[in-house]
Amino acid sequence: METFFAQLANGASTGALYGLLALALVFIFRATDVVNFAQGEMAMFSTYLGWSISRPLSLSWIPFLGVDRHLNLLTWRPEVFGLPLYLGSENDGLTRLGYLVVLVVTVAIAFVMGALIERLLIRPSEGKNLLNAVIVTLGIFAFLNSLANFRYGPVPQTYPAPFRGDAVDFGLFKMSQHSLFALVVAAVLMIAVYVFFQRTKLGLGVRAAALNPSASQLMGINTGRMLTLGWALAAAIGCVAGMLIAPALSGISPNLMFGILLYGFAAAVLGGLDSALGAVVGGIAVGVGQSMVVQYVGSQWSDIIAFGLIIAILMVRPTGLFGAPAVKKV
Amino acid sequence: MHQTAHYRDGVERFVPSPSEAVLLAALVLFCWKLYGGTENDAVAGLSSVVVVVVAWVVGVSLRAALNDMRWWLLLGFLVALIVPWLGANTFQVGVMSQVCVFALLIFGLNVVTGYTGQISLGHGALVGISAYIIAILSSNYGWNVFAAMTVGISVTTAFGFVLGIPALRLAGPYLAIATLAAALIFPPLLKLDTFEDYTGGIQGLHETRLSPPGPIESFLKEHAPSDAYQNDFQRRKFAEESYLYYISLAAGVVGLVTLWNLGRSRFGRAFVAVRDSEVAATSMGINVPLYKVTAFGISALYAGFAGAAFFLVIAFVAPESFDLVNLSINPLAYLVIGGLATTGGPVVGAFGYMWVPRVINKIATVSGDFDKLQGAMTGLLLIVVMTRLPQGVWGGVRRVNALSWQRLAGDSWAWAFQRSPLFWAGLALAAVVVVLIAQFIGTVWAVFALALLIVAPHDVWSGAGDVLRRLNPGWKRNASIQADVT
Amino acid sequence: MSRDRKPWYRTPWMAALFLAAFALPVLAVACGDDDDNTTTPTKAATTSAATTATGSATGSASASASATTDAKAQIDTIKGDTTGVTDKEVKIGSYVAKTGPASIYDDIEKGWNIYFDEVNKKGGIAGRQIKFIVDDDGYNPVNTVNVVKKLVEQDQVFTLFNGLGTPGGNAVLPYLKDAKVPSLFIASGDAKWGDQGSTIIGLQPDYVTEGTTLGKYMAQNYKGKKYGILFQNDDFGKEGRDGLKKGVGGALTLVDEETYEANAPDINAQATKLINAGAEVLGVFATPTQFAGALKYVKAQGKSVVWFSSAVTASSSTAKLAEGAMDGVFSAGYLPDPSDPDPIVQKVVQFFKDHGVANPNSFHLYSYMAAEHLERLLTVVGKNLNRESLIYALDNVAFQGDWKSTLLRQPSIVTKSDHKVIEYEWIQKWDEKAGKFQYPIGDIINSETTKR
Amino acid sequence: MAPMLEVRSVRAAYGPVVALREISIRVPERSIVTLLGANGAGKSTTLRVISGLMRPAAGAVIFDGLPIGGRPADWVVRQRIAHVPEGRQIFATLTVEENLRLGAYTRDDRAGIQDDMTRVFAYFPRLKERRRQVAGTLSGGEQQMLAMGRALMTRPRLLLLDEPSLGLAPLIVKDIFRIIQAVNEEDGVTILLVEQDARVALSVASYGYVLETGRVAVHATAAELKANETVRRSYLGY
Repeated sequence: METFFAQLANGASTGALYGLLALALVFIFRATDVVNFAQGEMAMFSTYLGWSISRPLSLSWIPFLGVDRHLNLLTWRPEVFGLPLYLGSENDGLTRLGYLVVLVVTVAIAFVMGALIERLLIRPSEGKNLLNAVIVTLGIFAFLNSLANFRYGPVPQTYPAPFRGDAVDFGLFKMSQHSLFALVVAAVLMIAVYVFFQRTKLGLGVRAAALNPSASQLMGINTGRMLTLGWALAAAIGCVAGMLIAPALSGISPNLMFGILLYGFAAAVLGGLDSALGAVVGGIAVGVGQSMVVQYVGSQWSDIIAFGLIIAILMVRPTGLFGAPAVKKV
Repeated sequence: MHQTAHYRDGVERFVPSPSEAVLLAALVLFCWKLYGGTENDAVAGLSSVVVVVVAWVVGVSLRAALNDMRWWLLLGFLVALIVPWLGANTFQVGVMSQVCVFALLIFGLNVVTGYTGQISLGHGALVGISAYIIAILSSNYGWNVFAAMTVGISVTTAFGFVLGIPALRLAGPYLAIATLAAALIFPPLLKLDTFEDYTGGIQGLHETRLSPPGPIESFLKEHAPSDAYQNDFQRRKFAEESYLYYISLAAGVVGLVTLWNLGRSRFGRAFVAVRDSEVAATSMGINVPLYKVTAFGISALYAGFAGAAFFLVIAFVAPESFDLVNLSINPLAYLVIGGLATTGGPVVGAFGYMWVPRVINKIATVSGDFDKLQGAMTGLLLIVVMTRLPQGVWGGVRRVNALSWQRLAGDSWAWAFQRSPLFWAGLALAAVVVVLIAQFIGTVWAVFALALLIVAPHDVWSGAGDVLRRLNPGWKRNASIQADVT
Repeated sequence: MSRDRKPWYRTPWMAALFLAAFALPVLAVACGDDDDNTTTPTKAATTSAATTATGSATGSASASASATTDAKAQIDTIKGDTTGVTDKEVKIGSYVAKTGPASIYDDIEKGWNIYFDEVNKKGGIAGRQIKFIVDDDGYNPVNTVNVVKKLVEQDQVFTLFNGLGTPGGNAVLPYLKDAKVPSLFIASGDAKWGDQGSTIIGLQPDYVTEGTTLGKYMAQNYKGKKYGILFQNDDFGKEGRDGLKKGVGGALTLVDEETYEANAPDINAQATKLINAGAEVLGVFATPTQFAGALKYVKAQGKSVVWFSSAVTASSSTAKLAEGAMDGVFSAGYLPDPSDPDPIVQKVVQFFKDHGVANPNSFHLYSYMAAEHLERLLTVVGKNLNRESLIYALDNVAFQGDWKSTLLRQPSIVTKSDHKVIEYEWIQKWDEKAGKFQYPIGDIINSETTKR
Repeated sequence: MAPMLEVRSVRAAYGPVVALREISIRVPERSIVTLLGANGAGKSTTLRVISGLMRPAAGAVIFDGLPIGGRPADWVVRQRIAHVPEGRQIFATLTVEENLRLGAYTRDDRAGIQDDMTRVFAYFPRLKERRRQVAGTLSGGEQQMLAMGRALMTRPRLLLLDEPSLGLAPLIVKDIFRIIQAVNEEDGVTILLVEQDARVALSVASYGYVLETGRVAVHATAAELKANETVRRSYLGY
């Protein structure tokens, strides 16, 4: 029984990572109808940007600031009148405020990156064959992967995580703080995405723009802006995913997402490409399924059964577990 | 985006947009950075300008010359026949054989994705099944290779029908991922302990390559070009590679002709009807499920032939050979680049599939700095082709085909003269700024920025034009062309 | 026509977007430049490390000259295939993975390029400049076939050197034998490279030897305990597993063996299964990221288990990724780690630092060792370089036990009947506090004693 | 008095196919004006040019003294011009209520939106019954009502209606035209109506334009058009 729960917890932790990336895939599919093969690499690249801003920052090139030493955002301990402005510090000097700053800046960069990618690369192929946009995302995939390899080198680098203390003991199983954090973030993002699409006017506009651009324009929706927003937000979600995946998988490397992306796709499709809930549930289902196959069937069968099951489930439910049934277009 | 102007005669004409001008500038800059040594900067920069200008002129002339496609087909076939004597070495002949192999695979993808509109990412597994069955039968059981091929291709076709079953229920991305899952299951299956005795597990299976029958061998050896093939080993290789090349070529040509016929047959029209609207197709009396599964079956037939040819040419199968990117995703990408639902597109795609990585590798290894940027260059190429030529290379060729040389040349000149001196000054200034930025931010970011510039949509540049127009109200935008638009 | 609509690029939010786009590269350039791994050539002056390295190699060669005078004299008389060789230059080809999942090994190629640049600057070997033609195969055997055919048929290289990986090596094996092109010091630990004749040889100790070494140590020190094996589902993992089982014999009870695919994000489920099944000792044949992940995971679960890992994961960079969880882990090894304070090792590390490598890693040390082997061989052959004299020198002169690579413990030995170059492994243990490996623990094990 | 909407010598083309050669139309405030003509005469294209779905190649469109020709559709909507396009173009996978909320996308006044929603439901009680239903499952008539209701949610001053009667049963057509008239009279919305069924159109309109191959062939008051020999023969069928 202990083994079962240990595998359950372990599968859920890995699955949360799949779910996070799947969430970004679902977001972009819902907002733009594009299956984005570059999602993983966009996440990887923005995570690398986060890595580079979390390194000691040389400020000596700003003469008037009078700073001629390195500033490390992660260990930055600002104080006002002796009162610490930072949240608790951790073993290797990381402060959570520093982490938060890095996170916010990185997500902002990813947001801009996503917007620019849509404007400059995806826009020209819009309104054509849907495969065109998919091939463009494949191009972005190759481009970003190679650029990261060129800029940062192929060797993995350690990545900061906000919670890295002892594992939390639930009695039946133990889970590392980081895994719990990832699960919580996945759940929060899932709810946020759901609320965005179902409860906000902007989300409704984004959905409408993806469904029928010209009718949306007649409703006063700037469809181009909606598509840009869709890519930007998906990139931001992907960036959060990347920043949680990197420390969970012992560091960041240009090939960080090779494995995750495929399982992320599987998770998104399993849950239904248009369902935020489906993405996270699908991710956890894939993760737990793999763990269970390893435990009770045999590890050689892990991929075979995982992907075989996905085909089988799709045959029964063609739009995934939580996806809306397809409307046949005449 | 191209600025395409519609003239009164209804012909769509190609007018280079400002972003294309920037593309040229970017190319010059890129070549300059690429070849840039300390002493030869000026020479290298100048020569790259010359190269770009020559390429531009050649391109304009080619458009005109490509007017009649039949001549090109005939010429192409004749050239294909003498490829072994054109190549400088056996390696190049071998690559041309593989062009035929992967053309077969891409033909198959074209049937299922191009004509019928069902995205399949599982074709790598089909090629693998075919190649593996042939390998197992011929090396483990000592079958005759051609007998093994018959079995391999038949079984693969059957598997194709099975792979088509999800297409009955699934659509779009769901089908893509389901077929992708099928491709992902294949390599771990090969490695299972249960099958290891047959499949050779991770070590894979070798096969001695097919050598030409005696008379053919001696003929080929005798007629090998003597300057390239001096010793006996090289001549033997020449005979072997040429023999395999002709077999692959024959398969490829048969594939091409059948694809061409298929495209115009009742089947082909039914496939297209299914792709365009299933409801409409049903109402026309087309049995949609039957045709969908048949499309997968036919496509698997091609993939089976590709697997057989793959086995002959590579003579080695291992689980790692059938990875997702190389045999499932890349062929699809190059199919779209070549041109979906056309006959010529897959041929262009197959050439691209084999030669683009080699050419890019050549460019990348000119300077040690760039060897890791091969992927970036490939990615950039995909993006540029897809955004500039949405119908693929073949679609682009078709489109410019109708235009005459004089008009095109005239347009280009007219375009150049319509720009004000201010425009050219601005362009020069922009080039200088880009160079300065490149110096300041370093190569990676320069490449990144250039990539963005190259694929930037037209209105980014016309936006810059708008700003200039504000400053210079007398300057009319494309005055004469606008007036022509009806 | 009125064109007074306000386009998107002139809206404030788009302006902000573009501003940010320009700020982004500047920001990224400003940060994180201090210690990345890019190898920008600094054109530093020639270093003492290279001088000593080449010096010692030639020195030991001349010292042993008397023992092999006959054989040495023989080399100059052999006639043979001189493809790729001129008086001024020798072309050497290699297939490596600059892209794809195995691109992590790219530093190896970078390393021997640096080494031979230095050799070339000093006049090359026997008056010939060493010219490398290196092609990327992305670790896909189909590509390897194409790349090797290109190197042999188009570039006409003299020999292949240090080609990466088993699948690729397998794919081109019959072709290279048929074409009679040597493929020297293949960068793969598959046991098969020991019995492919003289023209095709591996370099590092094979994975079976590695497994056996680990297994023997386990048998001596953990007798009667339960153990499990966790391995990558490829040649590396499977041979390691076979060796480990052989080394253990019946001394420990095998609980279970688990495998994983190379693209798996983590191997925690497998580790959990083995440990919960009662394994007290774990033998792991995995790649660094997955191994480090498993170490962290098991530590966080509060389980204690004795780890034994392959030399592939035995490096200070893996320890860094494991964030402290690698303390006390045993591994096999035959090459020191850059963290080793040994002055000889530090000299080599300094050599790479002087040539623009900010953080030399274990791949750089490996490349240095591989390059020394090639240099030794070419030096021994001398003026009369052709494929036959090369193979003759390889079998009879160059590695007769009188020459040792700077970084290795034992001389490399190659004879007509023995084509395994490095044949020993030691057991080492990572000491987190000291930040280095303790080694050798116990005896250095020779594969002569572990031959299949 | 200057008309509310003026279309001045507009030309437009789909690629090489010329759709509008020379169109000039004036729509006075609070009136119902109809565009008549055969298929391909350029009626829908005229509406598309006005609402910004299509850019004119030449000419001008003036709304309340403001040039709107060539502006993007989402901007034109904000000037309170609503367009019920050909084929209704409702969002099939969204619910009826979400469709209506999208109609009010440009507005921020919660109370006003709620008011208008009530008003739309008053016009079309059927929609109220089905407010939680997915729009794709509605019948043709209900979809037309939804499309009109959605347009009314923008609180338009000018409503462009493209073939509201297409494919509907006569009873429902009658119902819809009753509502069109009500919208015009009670809410003071100016209406530009494109219709194939000239008899119905002229029964509500005060002025009409007859288009032929991208040109205005005849324009006159509804009464005059009804009396016109050619118009009667070609479009009214008696």
